[in-house]
Amino acid sequence: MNQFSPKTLLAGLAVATALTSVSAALPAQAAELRMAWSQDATGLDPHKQTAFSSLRLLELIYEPLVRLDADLNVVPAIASSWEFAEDARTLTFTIDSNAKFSDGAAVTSADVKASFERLLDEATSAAARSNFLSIESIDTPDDATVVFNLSIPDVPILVAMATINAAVMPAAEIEAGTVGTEAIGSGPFVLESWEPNAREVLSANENWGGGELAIDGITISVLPDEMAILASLRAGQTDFALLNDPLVATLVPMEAGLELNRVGVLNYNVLQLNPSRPPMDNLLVRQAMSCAIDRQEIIDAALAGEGKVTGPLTMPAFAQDPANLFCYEQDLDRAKELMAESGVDGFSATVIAATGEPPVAASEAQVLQAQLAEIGIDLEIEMMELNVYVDAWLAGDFDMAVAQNGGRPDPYPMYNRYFTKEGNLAHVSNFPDDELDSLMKQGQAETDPAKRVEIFQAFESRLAEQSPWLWLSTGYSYTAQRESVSGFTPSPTGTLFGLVNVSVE
Amino acid sequence: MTGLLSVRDLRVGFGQNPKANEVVKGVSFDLGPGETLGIVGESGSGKSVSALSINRLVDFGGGRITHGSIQLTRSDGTVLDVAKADEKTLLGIRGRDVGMIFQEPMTSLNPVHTVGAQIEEAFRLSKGLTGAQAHKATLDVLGRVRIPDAQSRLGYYPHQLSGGMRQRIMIAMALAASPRVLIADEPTTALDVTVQAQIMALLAELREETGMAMIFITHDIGLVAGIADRIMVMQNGVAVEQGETDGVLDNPQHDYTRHLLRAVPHFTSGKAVRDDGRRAEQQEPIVKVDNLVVRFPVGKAWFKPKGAIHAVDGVSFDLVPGETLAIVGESGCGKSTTARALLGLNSKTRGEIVTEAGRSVRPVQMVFQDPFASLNPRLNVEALLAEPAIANGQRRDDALRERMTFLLDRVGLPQDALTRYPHQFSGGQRQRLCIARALMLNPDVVVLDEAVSALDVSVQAKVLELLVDLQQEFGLAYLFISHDMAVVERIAHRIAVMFAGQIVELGEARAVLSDPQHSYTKRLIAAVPAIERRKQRFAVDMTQVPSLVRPPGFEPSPAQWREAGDDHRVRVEDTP
Amino acid sequence: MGKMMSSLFRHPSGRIGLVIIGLYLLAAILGTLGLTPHDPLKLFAIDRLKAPSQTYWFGTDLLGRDAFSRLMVGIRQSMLIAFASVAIATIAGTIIGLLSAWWGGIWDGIFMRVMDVLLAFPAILLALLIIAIVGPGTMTSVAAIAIVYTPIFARVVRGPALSLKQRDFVDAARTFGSSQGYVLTRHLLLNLVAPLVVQVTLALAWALLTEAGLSFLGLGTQPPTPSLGLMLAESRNLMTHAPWLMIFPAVTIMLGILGFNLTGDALRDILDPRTQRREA
Amino acid sequence: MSYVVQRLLTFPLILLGVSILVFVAIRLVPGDAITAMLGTEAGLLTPVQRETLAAYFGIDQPIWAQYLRWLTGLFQGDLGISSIYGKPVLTVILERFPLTLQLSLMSMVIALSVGVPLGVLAASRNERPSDLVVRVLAMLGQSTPNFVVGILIIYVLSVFFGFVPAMGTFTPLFTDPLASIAQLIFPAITLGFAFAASVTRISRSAMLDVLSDDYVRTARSKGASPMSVIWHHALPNALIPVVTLSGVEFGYLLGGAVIVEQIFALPGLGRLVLDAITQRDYALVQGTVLFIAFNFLVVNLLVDLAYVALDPRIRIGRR
Repeated sequence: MNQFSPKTLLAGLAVATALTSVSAALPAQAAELRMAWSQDATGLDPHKQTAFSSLRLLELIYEPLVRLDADLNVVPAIASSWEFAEDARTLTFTIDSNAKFSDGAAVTSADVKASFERLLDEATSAAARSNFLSIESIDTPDDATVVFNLSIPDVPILVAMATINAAVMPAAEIEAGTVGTEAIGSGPFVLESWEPNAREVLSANENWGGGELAIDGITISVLPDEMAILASLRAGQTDFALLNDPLVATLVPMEAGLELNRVGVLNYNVLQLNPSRPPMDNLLVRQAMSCAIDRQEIIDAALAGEGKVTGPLTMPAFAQDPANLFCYEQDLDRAKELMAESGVDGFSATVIAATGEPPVAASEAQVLQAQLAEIGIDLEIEMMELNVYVDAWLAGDFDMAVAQNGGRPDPYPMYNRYFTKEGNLAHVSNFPDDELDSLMKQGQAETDPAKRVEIFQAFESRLAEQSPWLWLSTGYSYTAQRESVSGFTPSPTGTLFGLVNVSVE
Repeated sequence: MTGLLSVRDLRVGFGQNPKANEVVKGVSFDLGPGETLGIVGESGSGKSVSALSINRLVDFGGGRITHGSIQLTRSDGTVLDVAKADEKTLLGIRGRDVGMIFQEPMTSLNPVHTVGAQIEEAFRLSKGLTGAQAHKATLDVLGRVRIPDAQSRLGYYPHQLSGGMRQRIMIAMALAASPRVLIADEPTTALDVTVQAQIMALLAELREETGMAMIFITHDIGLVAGIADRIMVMQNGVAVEQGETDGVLDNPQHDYTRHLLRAVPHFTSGKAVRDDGRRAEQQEPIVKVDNLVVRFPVGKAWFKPKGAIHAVDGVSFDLVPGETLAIVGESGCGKSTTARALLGLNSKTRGEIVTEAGRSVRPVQMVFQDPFASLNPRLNVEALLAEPAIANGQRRDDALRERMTFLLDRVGLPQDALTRYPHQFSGGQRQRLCIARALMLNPDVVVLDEAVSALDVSVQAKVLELLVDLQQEFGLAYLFISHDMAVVERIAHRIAVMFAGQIVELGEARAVLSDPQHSYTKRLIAAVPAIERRKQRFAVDMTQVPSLVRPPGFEPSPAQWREAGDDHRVRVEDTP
Repeated sequence: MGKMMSSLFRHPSGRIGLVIIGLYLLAAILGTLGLTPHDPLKLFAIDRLKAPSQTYWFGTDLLGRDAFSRLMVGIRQSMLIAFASVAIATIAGTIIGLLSAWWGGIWDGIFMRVMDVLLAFPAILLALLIIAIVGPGTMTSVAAIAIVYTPIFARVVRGPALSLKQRDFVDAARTFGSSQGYVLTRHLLLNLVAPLVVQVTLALAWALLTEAGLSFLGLGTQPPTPSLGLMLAESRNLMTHAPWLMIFPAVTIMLGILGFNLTGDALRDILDPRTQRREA
Repeated sequence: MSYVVQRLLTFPLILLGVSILVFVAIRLVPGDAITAMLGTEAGLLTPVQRETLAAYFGIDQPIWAQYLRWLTGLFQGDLGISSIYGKPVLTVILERFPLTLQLSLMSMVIALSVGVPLGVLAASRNERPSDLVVRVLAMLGQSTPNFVVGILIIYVLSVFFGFVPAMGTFTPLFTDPLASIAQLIFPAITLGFAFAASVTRISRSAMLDVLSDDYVRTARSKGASPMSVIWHHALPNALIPVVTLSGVEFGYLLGGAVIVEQIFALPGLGRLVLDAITQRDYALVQGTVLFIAFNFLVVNLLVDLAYVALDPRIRIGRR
């Protein structure tokens, strides 16, 4: 779900410095970090889990071949270096000699091959499988090198590998089938114990290839009510916490002794329309709606100002300034003109949203309802329990849907599922469009980064102009910590990998 | 002799403004040591409130002594004005100087403590006895009140004992503190006649033994004649007459006392029997009951029942139009069950009930004992009276309304009663309402199950007169169920005496009352309090009411009858 | 009915209870008719999270809507849910309780076992499941609360009905041959009014509490129509930002429940047969 | 004791009813375990992938087959495997139950130790100021939603006292009694607040009834002191309705106080079922609901037995 593309793809290739262990000066006595979050992981199998909360935990236990740094550049993880062939149809990785699993065994090419074979095997029902369909075969010339032979030129695959869903696990574990229960990974921490929906205890993994940690373990408590997390931070019972609700996050800076880390994320808030259902099949109506809404006011009201207006592309490398996208400034007169032109003088529809997921969904729906009423659109809000919402969303069974979808560093894996003819979720967007489909295909094959940016910016402009969806804003990921905690670097992907450099007085 | 207790101009009021609504309006009387004062009056006369003022229990009932003094001479000779005493000193006199027993044996003992514990508490409070001493004292006081095998009874709980037994426990508890004066507030009203006789005998005997004074409160002037040295008659909070027992009974001065002595039914062993209806031989009976048996299973329903209560075991009688048959007996003898079986309210196990097709579709109607319970509080009189008619298909039309007003007038109720609700009537008026309702369908037979027992004595008299008039006017047959011999004497043409589910004596009223044959009938009549039998020595005997639970398959021996007169039959008794 | 109202007004706690419920009903009616200081659904974009002031008596919420107007509509919504669910529970519970007491035997067994099943089922979970199946919203809240409360009503009715069945005036009705329907309605039902009325007021208080609880879990009334519970839940994370957003709905809920409880207590004293008998 | 046997016979019947109700209800809820686990990514699954997952969750067979399999397992005490925990459902429940049990017991202790004395005080000082104060307090107690009380407690504690009860996990009583009690004392007060209010009102009205009974008048006529009238004569009789109420309320609490567990972040039964429903862990939902229902029936039976123990009229028949 969270694959990322490098800022400059080929430039990264040249950088192959093996990261030797980074040993910052060790504090005298390594303490234990007490952490809290409101939603707990729902499973331990990195290939199968997709929920944000699960990924946050697994990113500390497992490691993929490569990783993304805070600026979304592909950096080494298990693989110390990698190389794309000229025709981008073979990709070779060299494994870092220090990379070891938590049980001490070294990570070998056999483990990488076994892991990817498990990923591609339909029986595993790995959600990320659709991103690696281009892998034809995997060769392991020696323990330290792995060669991927691709059926078609697939540049974004490297970024796709930089996610925990493509984690490498010991071949032995795969045979034994204990991947879901025994969490043996090569990540910075080892899972000592897990009481679902109550607590996780992690200890530092001495065998970690990335070097010595400043803390000797983390205990994560699950506090479902975020105000309780705030109270716990304030009372010093918790050192570090992950927060979802922007309203609670804005309270942190006001507390003495607490700091808020805030970083823009790639996930985007969107109002998905359903172009297969009249009158939304009429382009003019969709455009009128895009002009009618005031995106900044939605941010100010529903997100308490915690967000910024965005077009379809949320990653800095590709995104255009929203101002020059179609109708990103609220223009009621133009909206009314378009509505008049479309021959539809207002209609009523229902918009679905999931209760509490994201926390601001209900407020967004109500603000949109008020704004769209200005041009005669009578919206009825239907709040749903999360899974009931997902069921309806997957079936495309809605007029409109307030959603928060995951973003990617590379536009291809982000939108190929929705806006390509054979995309898995084409029936969710209900917007088959040849031009968008061909732009997507070109982007996948094009190796020159400058050209890829051009292609995807054209893709973005068309999406804004066609408005199958109304892209609204991107939010932030929040973590709060006490003064005694230092060294954490937040990342746009929302990963907590930054905890490896954290130290506690 | 120095007075033990002298009450001067006592006034007691209730509510926020006690002075405004006084219940006792200036009562004065004296009580010497060892003397017994009988206070007689109907409900609302203030007799109980006066008694409850002597140990100031009236304060807990929301009453306040507004005026007057109660001089009590305590055992150590000091004189205390109870009316002015504070709660702490009152604690001292309650129990030690002034003991008390109450009317309702069912609720006057604490259900969650054993009988023994409650008596020991009395000893602990008054005499400071504890542990073994209190236990021994309790045992011997139980013996004094004639409770058989006292040792095992100690561990019993109140609900395991009969009414009479519980009243003995109450007396034992009062005796524990050997009070100088015992106040008995209608102690036997809730008991059967024979049990009442035993309690009265016990009280007389204990009074001799301890020499304690006693204030005996009752509504039954006959009862007080047997025990009181002096009598005080109260009406509406005022003592209308007071004096030596013989003086008050033989030449009553106040007309209310005369009313109590004459108008109110008193048992005269058959002299006051009705003489208006001779049973003509050839008249066909309107109701015939032949060998009626009613049994209730005991034990688990789906397992084999462990036995059955033989409530009614082979009862036969018949009823001729215009005639009143009274069934008399003590509680548990099966008289009510028989009546209810006649109406189909209890399903009969065996035997036939044959009712001739009379004037109306429902020839047999019933009047219940408790006027409060037999009228639906939520319906007004018109709806109540209309119910029988509607149940049988008549419409609420003018004809029906006309019949209602006619009957209301006939039973002596005001015309505007139709729109009012039951709680706006007195007990007597409500019973008249029930009678009117029973007559709505113009029945041939009316079953009266203890119809007047719940009423005040003077009201009882008026209702009985009404019943007799209605019987003559409409040619009704009455089946009159009662435990009160005085009432039965006034209304019955023929009497059936029931004991343990069987009729033991049946016949013309005068014969049965003046010349009882069966041993139980004799005992029953002997136990009835009567004005002539003053200061009579009651023999204290302890026969218990036999239990009606029989093992499965048990059948009573067939009845043999002995003719003791042309219309007077007696059941032959197995044991002499 | 009039008689009950006048004696209710004389009763000390009854008077306060009636005044509160009166205010509640007034607010609900005005709310329904839209006679509120501001349009409860209109977003005053510039006036977000304003403290109580002249223009906005109870301040404004996160989206800039007037809290006082929303409170009035909220009262209507909560009262609607409370009254509707309790009405259903009363009718269903009374019928089941009455028939089960009147028929007795196996019918009594079957009805009571079904009621036991509903009672044994954890109340809030039964509500969750119903809401999850049908989807949150006003009608589902009503159904959930009604289903959870029906067994309680059935038991409250069955007890007194059993004792009424033994009363003499029911026997008397049998001797007249009154029809089963007549006895059930005129004799049993009419005399069950007292315990029922008391239970209804307590049920209303409980329903308000439950609606608030469901909304807190996000399962009660759905935006944008506010209910008291929803306003409370929405203000949860703004507790320090804007305390007034929590205080006013919380106090209103407490006041409403207090009103119902006070009236319930007063009714119990007035309708209690024991007190009636003493008056006679 | 045949009464107890009779009641026990009804248990299986009721539990069967509950099992059918929960089994059908949870399956009627849209969105199955797959959507619960994968969320929107479930759309990317190929048919083959979806079938393997359905088999893993055991939701591929027809509904009655699933019920039969579950029921037969039930008789051997096997409630099935929870898909969230990967452990037998019974083990998961027994891990979470001590918290709910201890919390319910503590709330009841608080409720009774506060409610009964206040009720008795109010009854003995009927219509005087202290009676009015107690009645208003009890009324307020019953009108406050417990989550408002909870939120306020947490806010006040953390802001003014810089302390907050231990959250996240539960320290069992036997490992560290002090910490365990300290952790649950505030949630117990939150739950006990309304519970105490209703106990106060019930004890007050029960005491008032009993004080107007005849045997209290008899006790006074024996010269019993006001204290012994209240505590020795009146209270034992007034306790019967109090026991019934607190027993039923305790039965409800055993079902887990979802909201209070949510606010105080306590892993009790309430949250266990809520999470199980959210993640569509059918076996866990069914197992927990049955467990809670069973507890409810046992507690009700205990209440009836307490009733019999307290009231000799029921304990010992006529003779």
